[in-house]
Amino acid sequence: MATPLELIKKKRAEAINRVISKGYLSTKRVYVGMATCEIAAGSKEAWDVFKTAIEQGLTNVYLSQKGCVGRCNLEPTVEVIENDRMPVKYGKVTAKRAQEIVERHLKKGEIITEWTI
Amino acid sequence: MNLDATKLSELDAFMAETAHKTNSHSYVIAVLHKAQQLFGYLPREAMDYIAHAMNIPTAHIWGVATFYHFFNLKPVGKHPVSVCMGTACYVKGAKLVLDAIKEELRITIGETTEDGIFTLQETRCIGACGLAPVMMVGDKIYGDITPKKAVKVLAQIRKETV
Amino acid sequence: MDTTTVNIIIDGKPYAARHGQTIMQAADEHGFHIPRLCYHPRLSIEGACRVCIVEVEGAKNYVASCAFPVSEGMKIHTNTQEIRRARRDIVELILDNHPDDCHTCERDSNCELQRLAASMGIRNRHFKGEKKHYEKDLSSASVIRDPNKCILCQRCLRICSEVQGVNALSHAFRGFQTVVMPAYNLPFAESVCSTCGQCINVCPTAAFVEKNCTQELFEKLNDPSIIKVVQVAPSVRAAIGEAFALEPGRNMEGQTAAALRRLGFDYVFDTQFSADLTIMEEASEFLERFQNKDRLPLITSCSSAWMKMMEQFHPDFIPNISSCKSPMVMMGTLVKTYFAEKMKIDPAKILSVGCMCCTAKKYEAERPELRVNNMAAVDMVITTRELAWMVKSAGIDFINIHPESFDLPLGLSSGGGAIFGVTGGVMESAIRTAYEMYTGETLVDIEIGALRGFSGIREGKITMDKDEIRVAVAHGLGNASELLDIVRKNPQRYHFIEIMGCPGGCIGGGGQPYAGVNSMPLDENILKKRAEALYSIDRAKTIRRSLDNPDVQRMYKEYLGSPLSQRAHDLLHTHYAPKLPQGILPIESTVK
Amino acid sequence: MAENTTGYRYYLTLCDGPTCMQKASRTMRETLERELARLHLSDKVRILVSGCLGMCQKGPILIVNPGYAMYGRLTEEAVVRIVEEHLFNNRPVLDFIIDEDHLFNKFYRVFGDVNFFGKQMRIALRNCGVIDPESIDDYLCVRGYEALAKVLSVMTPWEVIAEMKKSGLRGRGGAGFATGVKWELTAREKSDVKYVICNADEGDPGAFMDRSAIEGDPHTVIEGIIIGGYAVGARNGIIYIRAEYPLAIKRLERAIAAARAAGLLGQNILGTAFSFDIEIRLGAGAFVCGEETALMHSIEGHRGMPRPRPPYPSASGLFGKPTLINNVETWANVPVIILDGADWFATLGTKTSKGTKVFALAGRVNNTGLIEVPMGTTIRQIVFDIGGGVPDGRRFKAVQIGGPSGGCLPEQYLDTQIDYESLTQAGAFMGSGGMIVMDETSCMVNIARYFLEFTQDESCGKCTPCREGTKRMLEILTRITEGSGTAEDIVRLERLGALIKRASLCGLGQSAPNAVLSTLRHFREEYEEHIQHKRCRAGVCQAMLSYAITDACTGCGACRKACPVNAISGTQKTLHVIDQKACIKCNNCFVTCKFEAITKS
Repeated sequence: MATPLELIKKKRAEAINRVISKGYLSTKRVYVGMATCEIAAGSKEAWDVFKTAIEQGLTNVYLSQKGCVGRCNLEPTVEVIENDRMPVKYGKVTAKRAQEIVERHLKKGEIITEWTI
Repeated sequence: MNLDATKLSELDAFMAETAHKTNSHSYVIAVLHKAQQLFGYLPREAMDYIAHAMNIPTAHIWGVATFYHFFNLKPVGKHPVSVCMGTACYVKGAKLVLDAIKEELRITIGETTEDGIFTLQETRCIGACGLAPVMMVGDKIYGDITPKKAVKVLAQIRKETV
Repeated sequence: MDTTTVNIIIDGKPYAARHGQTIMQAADEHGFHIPRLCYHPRLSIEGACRVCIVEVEGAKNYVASCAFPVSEGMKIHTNTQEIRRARRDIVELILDNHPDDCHTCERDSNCELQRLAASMGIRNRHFKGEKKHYEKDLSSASVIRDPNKCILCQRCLRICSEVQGVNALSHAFRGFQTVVMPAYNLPFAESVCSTCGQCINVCPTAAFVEKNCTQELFEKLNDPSIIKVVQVAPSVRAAIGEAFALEPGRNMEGQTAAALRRLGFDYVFDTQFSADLTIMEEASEFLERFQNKDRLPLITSCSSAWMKMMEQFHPDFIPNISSCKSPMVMMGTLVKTYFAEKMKIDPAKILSVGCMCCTAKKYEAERPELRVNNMAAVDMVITTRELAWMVKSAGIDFINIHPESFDLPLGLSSGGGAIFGVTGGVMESAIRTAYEMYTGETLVDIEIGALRGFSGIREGKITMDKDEIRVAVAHGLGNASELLDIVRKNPQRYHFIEIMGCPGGCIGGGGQPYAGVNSMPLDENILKKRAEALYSIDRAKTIRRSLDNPDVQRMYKEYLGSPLSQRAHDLLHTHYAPKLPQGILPIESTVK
Repeated sequence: MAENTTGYRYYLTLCDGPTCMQKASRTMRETLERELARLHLSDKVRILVSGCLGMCQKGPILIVNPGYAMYGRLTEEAVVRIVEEHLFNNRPVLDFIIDEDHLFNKFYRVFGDVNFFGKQMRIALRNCGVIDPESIDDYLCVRGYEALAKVLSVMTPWEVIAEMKKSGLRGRGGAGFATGVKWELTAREKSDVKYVICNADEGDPGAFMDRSAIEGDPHTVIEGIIIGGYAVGARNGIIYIRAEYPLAIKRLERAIAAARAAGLLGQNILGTAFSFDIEIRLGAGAFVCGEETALMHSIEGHRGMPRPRPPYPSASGLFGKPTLINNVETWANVPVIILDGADWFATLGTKTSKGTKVFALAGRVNNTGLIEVPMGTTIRQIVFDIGGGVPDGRRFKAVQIGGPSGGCLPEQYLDTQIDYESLTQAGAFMGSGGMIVMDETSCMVNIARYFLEFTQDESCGKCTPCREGTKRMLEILTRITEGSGTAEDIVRLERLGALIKRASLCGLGQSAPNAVLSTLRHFREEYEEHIQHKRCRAGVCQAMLSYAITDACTGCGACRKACPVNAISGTQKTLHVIDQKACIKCNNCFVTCKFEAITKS
């Protein structure tokens, strides 16, 4: 019989596969902070913008929520991770800013430096 | 006052879930939470009902309900208004905001406006310290609030409600 | 019990303690009386007042000696300058939120807080500030609740829940706003309170007191147009001496009768007489049910706190309850009927006063179903405490007064009437009489040891002819509820049950004198002495069975006919009905 | 503050822990700087120095981001090659890369926010802001539940306890009782039923560590609790959490359900004989329920009032059964300790305090937020390096640590290290980790009053010193801030403070006077000023202020209109005047004036 360690390794492998099948290897991974504080600051609205964009055909983007990293005064925060590039973290991402991030960063690859943390 | 039968049966169902658990009496706080969720506050009739259903003396239920600040013993307005008095908010002037609201609504903490629209509450840190000072109306959080902004928001809500 | 010895050092000297003892228990045994306030030996440990703090070497903070267990080598300091000062500051803090009205307070000179403050030597007040302010609750017929006097020691709610099982009280709110109150802050009269008055007994201050009617009574005693009749319950004579600083257990029957006459009563009767009458009726009722195989067990009804509790908490037992009125009400009824007729007095002119060990009797006296010819059977009830105060107030030398007898025809009693005041006494009396009624023979061994003592529930057996009668006794309402649970599970287990609402029976009633300087309220040793006073009255009597009381016999012959006759039924029996709010009996450990 | 993350091509993190230092990490830095300059990379590469990364045996350590390449056992020659090949030619040097699968280090992969995060070290919060908290898959990907599997596969309960003891982990909720010892005491009790409780009743005003940890990574807490249950022989776990945290509750519920579905909770966990389950119980708004005996009373359905100890929960706790209680942060450390080892964990921090501590940094500081730093970090590093110092060019005055139970430390304590003993000695308290920075606009008397008002309001009312004493202290402080204090009031405060501290029943009462006592100790002159000169130097205590209008007034009339009591007069475009007698010091004019023409003194 499999030991718990063997079992958990199997579970991890399965989990990785599931995450990948959800599009984790997409070129751009977008993480939206969704803790109470972030939501209070408006991250739900930002999330909706990204979600809508994907539903409307934005491809190669993996959208996920995440907890609070602790940058209270800059919330809501959104992080964009691309392979081989320094991760970019945006602060105070309102719905409007989110829309621009979609247009400029996700679609055109431009890093909007004035909003980065 | 007669309690709404549908809500009561929902409460019954909730109590039935806890009844078979070990130490089932200990779920009284959870049941009170449920009752408040259903009735908006804890009517005496509801507490009485729970006391008899759970076989817990009424004085004890009363003692528990009055101990915890989360429980409302009086009906609450349509829009509960709370100002966060956590340290971050306090340092950034939450007290002034609270005073302005008190004056605007002509009620003090724990009271409900005559028209039943607002109930004023004081709350501990809600964890939105980055937005301090913070006011909550219902579930919605208003950050970086000033006395003036607060009054304006409330006026707007009142207009929409009436 | 763990008897391992633990060596401890108190104030620099070695002593032996037992494993599992608290510091306070160990210190008590060696002559250190650490000041205390919320502690009560009958109740759970709260550690709330912090008056009993001591220093323990190695502990960062002071420890509450009532709660902290001793351990090997423990070094305890009970009397350093620092700890004295800390205790003094704590008591001062209590005083700072307490009305400064000692001179006009009911508990003046009888107050544990006052004594404590005196022993602390508080001469200045440093921390004065806002005091709480609440309305007194005057709604109850028996007990007045004054939260302003409350120091939140929690004894009242502990006795109400842990000993009485009534749970009429709880803390409400918290912090500085904490108040002890009934559910929903409703008037006490609308609560499940049984009016037993044990909260008064254990309260260290005057947060609970009886509804005092001494001034009203004084006024009536001065009214020449009224015929003033009083009756005295058995337990009053066994305890009233304590209010005059006599040692507990002195029988003050004669002095009480004499003092009542000095106070202005025209007739002084003995509730023990009507106790004998109660036995005649109750024993007959029992035998009738037993022979007819009616509903059993029969449960006694003389304790009025128990009756109120029964109607609210145990209405399913109403068919089991003896229909006999309590001895006090039987007496009151006879005063306004038999006695009035005999003396050719207009009963409306009679003031019938009960002098009782009990606060619940005040409530009982107001029950509408107990009225007789549209008059109250008992117009007014005063407690032992109130009587003692009246005697003092009237300037009567209670201790040296020449003892006098009760008036006839309602003043002669058997020993069986006397022991009504102690738990088990009614049952013992009833058996003495029922045995003879049933078998036609006299019971030789008249003292029934199994029914005596203070354990919460006691059982006994007696064989009458060939029939075995199984009886049980419970005292304290908590034990009563426990006993009824046994009956619910096994209805055939007993034939006859005696229940008394207060610990120890009436001798521990809610109207008895406050504890003296060196004792705790409801101290079991004092209860034992009061009980012994009643047992010795019984032993001293030649007539020890109720049915041998010649005045009782005469009354049946002249007036009532026989026990359970129509007239007896009209005058001496009553009925019960479920009462609201319905009481809730929690299953163990749901209340703290 | 916004750091331009794209200005640098690489970020290097150089371990500066004592062992690495010894192993010449300082000379490494010099070499590094020299080599970078040689290849003209100095302005393209940013060097950060971190606290000990806990991999001392492989030190000195250098981490290159992005990409998270970790180089170990650095030599000068290695540094030269890393600069040339990796930083210049963009090709990692495989020879020196150490393959460390440490759990905590996940964090550095993601965050380029170096000023804020550079000095931090995330163990408890390692996954917060990194993974999707509502996905057990995400958690499994980062070695989630591997610690549990390890414990169940190769460790006996006693070995787990030994590991916890060896790690030196102490309770993160307050006084810092040794966690392993607590586990051992509970494990030793013989009982058919035992409980394991996670205290998530975080109630400090301005503290939200637990909420963040649960919202960001609920599975870590759950995994910790299960391991605790295994170690002490319990089958029942309870998470007691504030009802005010609906999202955290929801995430916990989801996480528990997911763990059950994955066979990680419930009967026969991971196919072993060990069964364990967790239920959530809600608090209802009572700060005192953070105290363990009060918390247990609350779970039992009673008023949350503490009781005297002993008996301790380990002997007689919830429902009278042996009970182990730890707080959220403590539990979150457990899986890391099991996987990365107690030896590693014990290298972090100071002699008496191991590992890291989470703080909620708030108040007058540029970067407010939630941080996790190694024990031993100084307050100065937190306030100035991580927090970015005091805004608006104001002067730092004090830092309040430990919430209502803690104390205020002045400037001269800035170099105090974060550990249990140092903080207590200085007059503060680790507490659950609130940290509030104050500048010259904060009045220390008012701050003390604020915290006391909180504890007074939250006092359960059971014991006399806390119930009555804090009320009197609050009255005295209120008088002082209102200008009617007397010299004896300070003596009274000290006398009451000492009494409440030593005579109260529970930790809430015992620590309630700390805010007052610490400010009296460090800022006594402010109290004296309030009393003797009726002066509040911070300009906070309204009663002592007087408002005046300066020449900067343009006569716009805005203040006149804002004044609720018509205390301001003046015609349009002329200097306005405040009637001092009528003024109620509401501050409205001060806020209203656009020209800074109103002063308060």
